[in-house]
Amino acid sequence: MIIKYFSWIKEHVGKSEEEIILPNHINNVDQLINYLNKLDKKYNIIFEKKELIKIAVNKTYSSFDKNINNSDEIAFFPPVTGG
Amino acid sequence: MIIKYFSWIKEHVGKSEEEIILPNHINNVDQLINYLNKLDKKYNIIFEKKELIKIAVNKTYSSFDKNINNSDEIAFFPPVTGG
Amino acid sequence: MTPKTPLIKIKIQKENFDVSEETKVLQQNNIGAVVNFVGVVRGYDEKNSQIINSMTLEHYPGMTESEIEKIIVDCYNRWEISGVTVIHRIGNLKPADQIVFVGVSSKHRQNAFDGCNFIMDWLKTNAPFWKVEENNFKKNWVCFNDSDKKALKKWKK
Amino acid sequence: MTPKTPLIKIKIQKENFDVSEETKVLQQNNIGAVVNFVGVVRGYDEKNSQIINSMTLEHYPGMTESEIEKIIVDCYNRWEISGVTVIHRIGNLKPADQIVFVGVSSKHRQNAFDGCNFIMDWLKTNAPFWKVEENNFKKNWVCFNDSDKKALKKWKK
Repeated sequence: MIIKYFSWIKEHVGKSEEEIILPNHINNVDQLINYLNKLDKKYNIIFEKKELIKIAVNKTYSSFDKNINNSDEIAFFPPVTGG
Repeated sequence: MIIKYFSWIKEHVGKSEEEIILPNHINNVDQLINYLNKLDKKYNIIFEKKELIKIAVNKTYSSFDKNINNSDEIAFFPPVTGG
Repeated sequence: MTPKTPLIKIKIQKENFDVSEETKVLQQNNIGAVVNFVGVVRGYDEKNSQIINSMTLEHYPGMTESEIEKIIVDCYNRWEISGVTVIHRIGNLKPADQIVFVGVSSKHRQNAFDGCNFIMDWLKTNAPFWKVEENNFKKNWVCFNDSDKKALKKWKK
Repeated sequence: MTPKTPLIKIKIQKENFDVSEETKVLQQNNIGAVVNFVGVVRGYDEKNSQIINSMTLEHYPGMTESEIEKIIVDCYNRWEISGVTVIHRIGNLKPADQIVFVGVSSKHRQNAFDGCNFIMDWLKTNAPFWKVEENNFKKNWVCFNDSDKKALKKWKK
């Protein structure tokens, strides 16, 4: 699974993209976030206030309960500020 | 008094502008129209349906009861179609 | 940061205009948003199902400029805007020619949208221009469009 | 006379754009009205009272284009319009640089105004771009603007 990060989230994680092998017991975005939180504490500050985070699964806005699998591309980013 | 005509009104009158000496007893636009109607029947078709005519006195939209004098510039034209 | 003396430019001209150049004039104050309206001569009169070869625009010099200025002042009184440009062409124009430019700049994009929309609606109904459309067979003075009068209703306070 | 296949142009690019050229593209169908929005980089952050020397824009390639396309399709479903162009710049930009262009053409000017306004509002809230503002002392990721979210309310059906 490819995970992408943008804006200040990218700076906190220290990279714009990483690839992980999604464990079998992880079925949705919420579970992925819990998994990452346990993996490394650098993720904690990002997911501390989940309401400030936007999620895309395969380049489409998604919710925290969205089902995912290892072939999906997940992105975490703050609210957008274009235009 | 200078009287200006625009668009199809100009074509009916046969000129874009004319100068007249305003008789003393004529005090407003309505009276001017009556005066012109008697002067020459070419004006009749223009003023037949007054509601289709717009008036400007000294380059400002005005009503039929607007007071006028010989030093004013009057214009008669159809509704505008710019833009 | 909006200047107290707004940028106002009003031009009635035969010449074409350059939308990029006019946009730059409106960006002079480093203002965030510019909204432009550009009107183009159509090649077909749908109401009368007729091809248009060309059109000629006449106006009332002096009154045109003062009416447009009144509209712009009204616009400034309604919204916080920093610049307005109105360019209207006169004379003979062909289909696809640009005919009118209205540009409004503001810190706030909604003000720029509203101001530009407002000026266009009032320009259509108040600025003394008249169009005659020409094809091979006849010329036809364009009639007042009732939908333009209805468009004004949205600006009633 | 509106073509069934509308003109859609979406560009995410580092290069500047030319408003005149883009207006011409939107006039291709001899359509009567074109409304353009041009966003410009400001030189001052009023909220934090800070000078801005430059800003850098990043985006999510692939998602950006598909989100903008969704917005444009929604726009076509709401109004009779004949062409839409969206150009958004990325990379490093300086104050007074053009940052975004949204142009909409239509037979009816109100549709062009509404369509352009609608696309800008949704672009601000849905297209995955992020800005970081830089001056001599620090860099500052721009926060989501609550007024942009409020702006969407006017499009609720």
